Amino acid sequence: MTDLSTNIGRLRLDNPVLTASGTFGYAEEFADFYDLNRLGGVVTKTVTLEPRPGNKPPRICETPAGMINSIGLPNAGVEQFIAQKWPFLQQLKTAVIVNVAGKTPDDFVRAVEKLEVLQGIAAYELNYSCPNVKEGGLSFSSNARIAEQVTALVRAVTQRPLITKLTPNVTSISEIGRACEGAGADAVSAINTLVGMAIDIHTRKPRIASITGGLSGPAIRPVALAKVYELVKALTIPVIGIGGIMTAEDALEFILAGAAAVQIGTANFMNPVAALQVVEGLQRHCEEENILRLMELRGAVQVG
Amino acid sequence: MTDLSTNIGRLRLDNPVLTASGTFGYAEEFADFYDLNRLGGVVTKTVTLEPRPGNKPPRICETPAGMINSIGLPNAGVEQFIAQKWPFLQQLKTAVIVNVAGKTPDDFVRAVEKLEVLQGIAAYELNYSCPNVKEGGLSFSSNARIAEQVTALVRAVTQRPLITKLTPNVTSISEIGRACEGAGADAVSAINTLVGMAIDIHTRKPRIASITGGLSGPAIRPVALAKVYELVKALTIPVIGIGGIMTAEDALEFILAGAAAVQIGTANFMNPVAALQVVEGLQRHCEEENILRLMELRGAVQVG
Amino acid sequence: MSKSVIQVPVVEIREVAEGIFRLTISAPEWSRTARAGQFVNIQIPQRNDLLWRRPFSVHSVDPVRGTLDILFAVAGRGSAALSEHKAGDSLNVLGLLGNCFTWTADLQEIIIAAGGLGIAPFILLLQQLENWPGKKTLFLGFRSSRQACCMQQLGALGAEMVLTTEDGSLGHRGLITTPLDDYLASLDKNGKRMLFLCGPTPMMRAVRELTQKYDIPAQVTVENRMACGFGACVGCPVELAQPREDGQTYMLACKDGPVFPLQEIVFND
Amino acid sequence: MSKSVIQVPVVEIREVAEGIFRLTISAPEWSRTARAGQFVNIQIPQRNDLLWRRPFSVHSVDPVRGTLDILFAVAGRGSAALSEHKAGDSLNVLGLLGNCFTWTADLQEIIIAAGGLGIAPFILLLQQLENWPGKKTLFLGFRSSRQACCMQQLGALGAEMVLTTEDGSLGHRGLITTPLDDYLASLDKNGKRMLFLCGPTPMMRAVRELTQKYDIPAQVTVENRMACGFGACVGCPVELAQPREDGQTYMLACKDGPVFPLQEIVFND
Ligand SMILES: Cc1cc2nc3c(=O)[nH]c(=O)nc-3n(C[C@H](O)[C@H](O)[C@H](O)COP(=O)(O)OP(=O)(O)OC[C@H]3O[C@@H](n4cnc5c(N)ncnc54)[C@H](O)[C@@H]3O)c2cc1C
Ligand SMILES: Cc1cc2nc3c(=O)[nH]c(=O)nc-3n(C[C@H](O)[C@H](O)[C@H](O)COP(=O)(O)OP(=O)(O)OC[C@H]3O[C@@H](n4cnc5c(N)ncnc54)[C@H](O)[C@@H]3O)c2cc1C
Ligand SMILES: Cc1cc2nc3c(=O)[nH]c(=O)nc-3n(C[C@H](O)[C@H](O)[C@H](O)COP(=O)(O)O)c2cc1C
Ligand SMILES: Cc1cc2nc3c(=O)[nH]c(=O)nc-3n(C[C@H](O)[C@H](O)[C@H](O)COP(=O)(O)O)c2cc1C
Ligand code: FES
Ligand code: FES
Repeated sequence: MTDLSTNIGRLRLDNPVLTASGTFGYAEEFADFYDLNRLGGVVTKTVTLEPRPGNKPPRICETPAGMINSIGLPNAGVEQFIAQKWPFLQQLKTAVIVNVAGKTPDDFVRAVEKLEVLQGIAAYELNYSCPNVKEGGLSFSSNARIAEQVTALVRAVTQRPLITKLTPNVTSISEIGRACEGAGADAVSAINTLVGMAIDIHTRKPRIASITGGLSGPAIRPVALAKVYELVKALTIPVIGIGGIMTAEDALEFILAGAAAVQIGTANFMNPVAALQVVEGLQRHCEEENILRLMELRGAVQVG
Repeated sequence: MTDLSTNIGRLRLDNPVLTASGTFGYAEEFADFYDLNRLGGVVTKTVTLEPRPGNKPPRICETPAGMINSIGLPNAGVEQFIAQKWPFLQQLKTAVIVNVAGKTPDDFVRAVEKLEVLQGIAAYELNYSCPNVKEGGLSFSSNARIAEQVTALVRAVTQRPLITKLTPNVTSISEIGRACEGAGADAVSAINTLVGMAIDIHTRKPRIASITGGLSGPAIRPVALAKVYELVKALTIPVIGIGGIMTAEDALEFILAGAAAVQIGTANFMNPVAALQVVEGLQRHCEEENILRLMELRGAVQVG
Repeated sequence: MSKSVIQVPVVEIREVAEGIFRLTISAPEWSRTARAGQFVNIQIPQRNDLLWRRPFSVHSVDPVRGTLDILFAVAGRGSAALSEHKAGDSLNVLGLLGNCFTWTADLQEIIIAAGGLGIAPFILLLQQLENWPGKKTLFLGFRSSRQACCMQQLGALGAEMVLTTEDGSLGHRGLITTPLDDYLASLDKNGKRMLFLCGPTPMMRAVRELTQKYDIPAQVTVENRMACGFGACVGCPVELAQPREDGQTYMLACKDGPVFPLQEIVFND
Repeated sequence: MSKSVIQVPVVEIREVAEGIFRLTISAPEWSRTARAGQFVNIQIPQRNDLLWRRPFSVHSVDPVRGTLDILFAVAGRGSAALSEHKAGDSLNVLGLLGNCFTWTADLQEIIIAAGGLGIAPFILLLQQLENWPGKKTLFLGFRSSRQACCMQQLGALGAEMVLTTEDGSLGHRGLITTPLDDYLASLDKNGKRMLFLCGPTPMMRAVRELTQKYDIPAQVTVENRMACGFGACVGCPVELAQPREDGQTYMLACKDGPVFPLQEIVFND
């Protein structure tokens, strides 16, 4: 039997396949389709301190081999998360990673403090892509100094593994990654969506009410892979690869580039069993190629 | 008859459809397929001061709704350009824009100085994406200060319209755009390719010899449109939209977002008559919608 | 009912009116359990550039043959590719999704208002209502006779029918809202009735006004853009006219709907 | 010859060996002008996610019917989709592209070495050579008889043929290079000969060694990845063993090739 396990810092996963935040609900939505415990883990939809209604429709549109979304992180707030969503998540035997966002550094800290009482959270993933009103609309993730600050503040209130999720919309993702590493992050995950836009030429309106949104799906996979490869070279902590992964073959590209795990996002919409099929495909690939430990392939890309 | 004309600063074009540098050779390659004078203009492959051999193969690979290239700006140098390529280009009645790159600011200046002797160059497009060895591999285009400096130096040696071509691989493209505007650029064009990567999981080698390359094609269109929209809001000089434009409908998205012209890139490979079909499609659209001047649509996107 | 993804053969496909197709798939379980208003989400295999599945209402079922029909118009790239399928081709279908039209036992009459393809879910509804004792009245409008469909099926399903076409080529000339207005005006105020609605947005707006004017409770099915169809992407919000008690201002078309009380929602486009 | 894009019907498509198809298109002009080594670049309409056209050598022509054939293996997504075409389907084809095999009037013999699908361009070559007075010798290797094709066509084209399969299921057992080595060794040193080669990279390497050993001039056709096929993307470089006089180190497979002097180029993969 092939060993698919991997480690994200102190966190051991049975296999490297996670689901990406915001594309897997709070896992319950997928329970009809397969046994969720076959995943390496699930990452929840973003939880914020206060409830958020989400953005005006239309929130989504289809683009070539991709989609744009501007959902606006709707959620009932961390207290309702604990009351309504945690009971289901708690039953899972697979790793449950809670994704947290906030408008201010303090929002992050207070949300995590509330989550600390829950038994069984495997790790936190900090989503820095929420626009920060104070800093003039710049997202936390595009400024190394702020990313560092938030990471350090959250680090101070929890012992649990901390993953910081990075945006690709920056000149140097590794600069931000290094800042997070320096501030005590156990891993980084990348990438969040690329800023994108589409216009309906007939109505002359943007296809997304918020004008621009986040581009995801296979279209962005090459960008994601380049960013992951850059981060792997620049950091010593593990990198979790995200972006347009539809199949086990796609996941293998990220592992070969050095990712310790991957997240499946947009693929879950098209194919609700996509993440499970990636697990199965990785298993099959290892068997066919006589690979005993999948993680032997980590970083095995042959350059030069 | 609909008026498709547009102005890029002092440069008047019969229609807003240009071809993107590096995807249309020196125009001669397309002469078999249609009358090149039906285009708004052509942008040449990048010309550099000294000859360049180009990168090792493989230089290209296909990705979902896109492709990665790392051609390496092979060209015979500005003197051979003048001797071998200019005679054909000079005959064209459409605008000929010469795309120039260099490793140092001085390279740009000296290449442009040599081109100044030619009669009939409609404009220069400065390609800042060539890696700058001196500045530690950073491309000119990701640093506002250097972009400003190069633009100002070239501005000092020519009266001709100057277009600076911007990379999307930065935190703030409008910051770079503003620097170029401040230094005397007549227009900006955006976007150049996104940094991308792909790995062949069977050979475990990067699909491109230079490991990463530039992602282009429909996959990047939403990113390009968002960047163009950002630039249009931030600048007063015209913006030329580039990125994944395959059809007249795609071109209209950029014009609605505020682009004064567009460039057709990757589409030329799939469909050698793509650029002509965009011209024809824009014409048809105007006739169907009773639009007398296409540029009435410029920036007509309805937001809010 | 648990949701699932099935790979099923196309049993039959027919162009039943201009640009309108009825596609029959084999789906024994769903043919017994589907409720009017529910939908399926179909992968378009020919179009690998189309990321999303395409949602279609369950149109009718045949539990004996174990088949399920959808009725669809060629509206764009995905539906065009779907229309080129042949019997025997295999389709990847996600279902059954969404909620359904509901009614209480004490109703006297169900009034259906359907515009064009809006008829799609109501054949199944009338199948479900076959032995229902109350009155069933169907107001059905098409642009012209060329788009008219389902006439034969409707004949057998025992609803009183008022038919209009915009060009007068079939039934009354004009919009469905005119005879509907007259009909609602003619009803006694005390009867218990429910109106079910499906059609283009301008029609939904107009019928909403009528139901307000005559104070008739109504349910409508919406057709938002959907990336997933089962609540995972949160991309298909329907705005509530009044925030709920818990403060929520949006519901999800795919999960909380696609059927909503007509008065409770806002049409955004 | 000017290049053009044509929209043409598929006249015929046949699986001529395991996973190998011959596809005939209507192309009257090209059927008269195509030269062996040239290729066409075909859009794959079913696969909108595939950006690039797919290049295939001209396999044979029928100037009387006005048709042109390609011979192709199902190697991946595009060729798989192409193989599902039926007679009457329409294809968008870009051609004629590339250079061709060339020879001088004073040759005594043309030796052809083809591995597997490498036979594709040589049927047209033998058609061109039909009335050529010199000797034509064909060395043809397949993995096994299941992949063997073109036997019938070859029979009529008047070349002496040496056939090998790796498993011995047809012709001699082993690689084509063994009988080729023997044959080249047996030739007198003074005759004017030319070798034309097409096949997988290991075979091209091995044959290059033989042509060096026996000092026989040779031309080879290469199959680089191509985004455009006509010199626009500069994505298909072939490395030169020696830089040219003007300093150039690369040629373009699609424009300067796909046929190159075997000794002058480097195989990169
Ligand atoms: C719950 C539900 C049930 C539906 N039932 C039916 C049905 O029974 N019969 C039927 O013919 N259609 C039905 N539709 C609409 C159908 O899903 C769309 O017509 C179809 O997805 C269009 O896909 P396309 O690829 O052909 O068009 P595209 O090429 O994607 O788009 C063509 C045009 O249609 C618009 N469009 C695309 N998708 C949708 C959508 N989901 N809703 C509204 N507009 C859209 C686009 O913005 C564009 O303007 C239903 C939709 C939903 C959400
Ligand atoms: C000038 C020229 C002439 C050719 N003539 C023939 C011919 O007569 N018959 C024939 O069967 N094939 C021929 N080929 C090869 C043919 O073009 C490829 O097999 C085809 O493009 C593969 O497309 P696909 O979508 O099926 O495979 P993909 O799914 O794109 O790829 C499958 C595998 O093939 C590799 N590949 C893809 N494209 C090429 C390419 N252009 N060259 C080499 N490897 C590639 C990929 O890297 C991958 O490993 C020719 C190629 C060239 C450049
Ligand atoms: C509809 C949608 C909603 C998303 N919501 C969130 C979110 O709430 N929090 C977050 O960190 N990322 C969110 N993302 C980003 C994804 O987690 C992921 O980083 C991105 O989509 C790239 O991966 P993919 O191409 O596999 O989808 C969302 C993405 C999509 C498409
Ligand atoms: C094969 C290839 C070569 C290119 N070469 C150049 C170049 O020499 N100079 C340049 O400024 N841009 C070059 N580009 C970038 C294009 O001009 C264009 O900015 C980019 O491809 C985005 O447009 P598209 O998606 O329409 O191709 C090249 C792009 C491709 C695909
Ligand atoms: S379509 Fe995804 S939540 Fe409704
Ligand atoms: S394939 Fe584009 S230059 Fe050869």
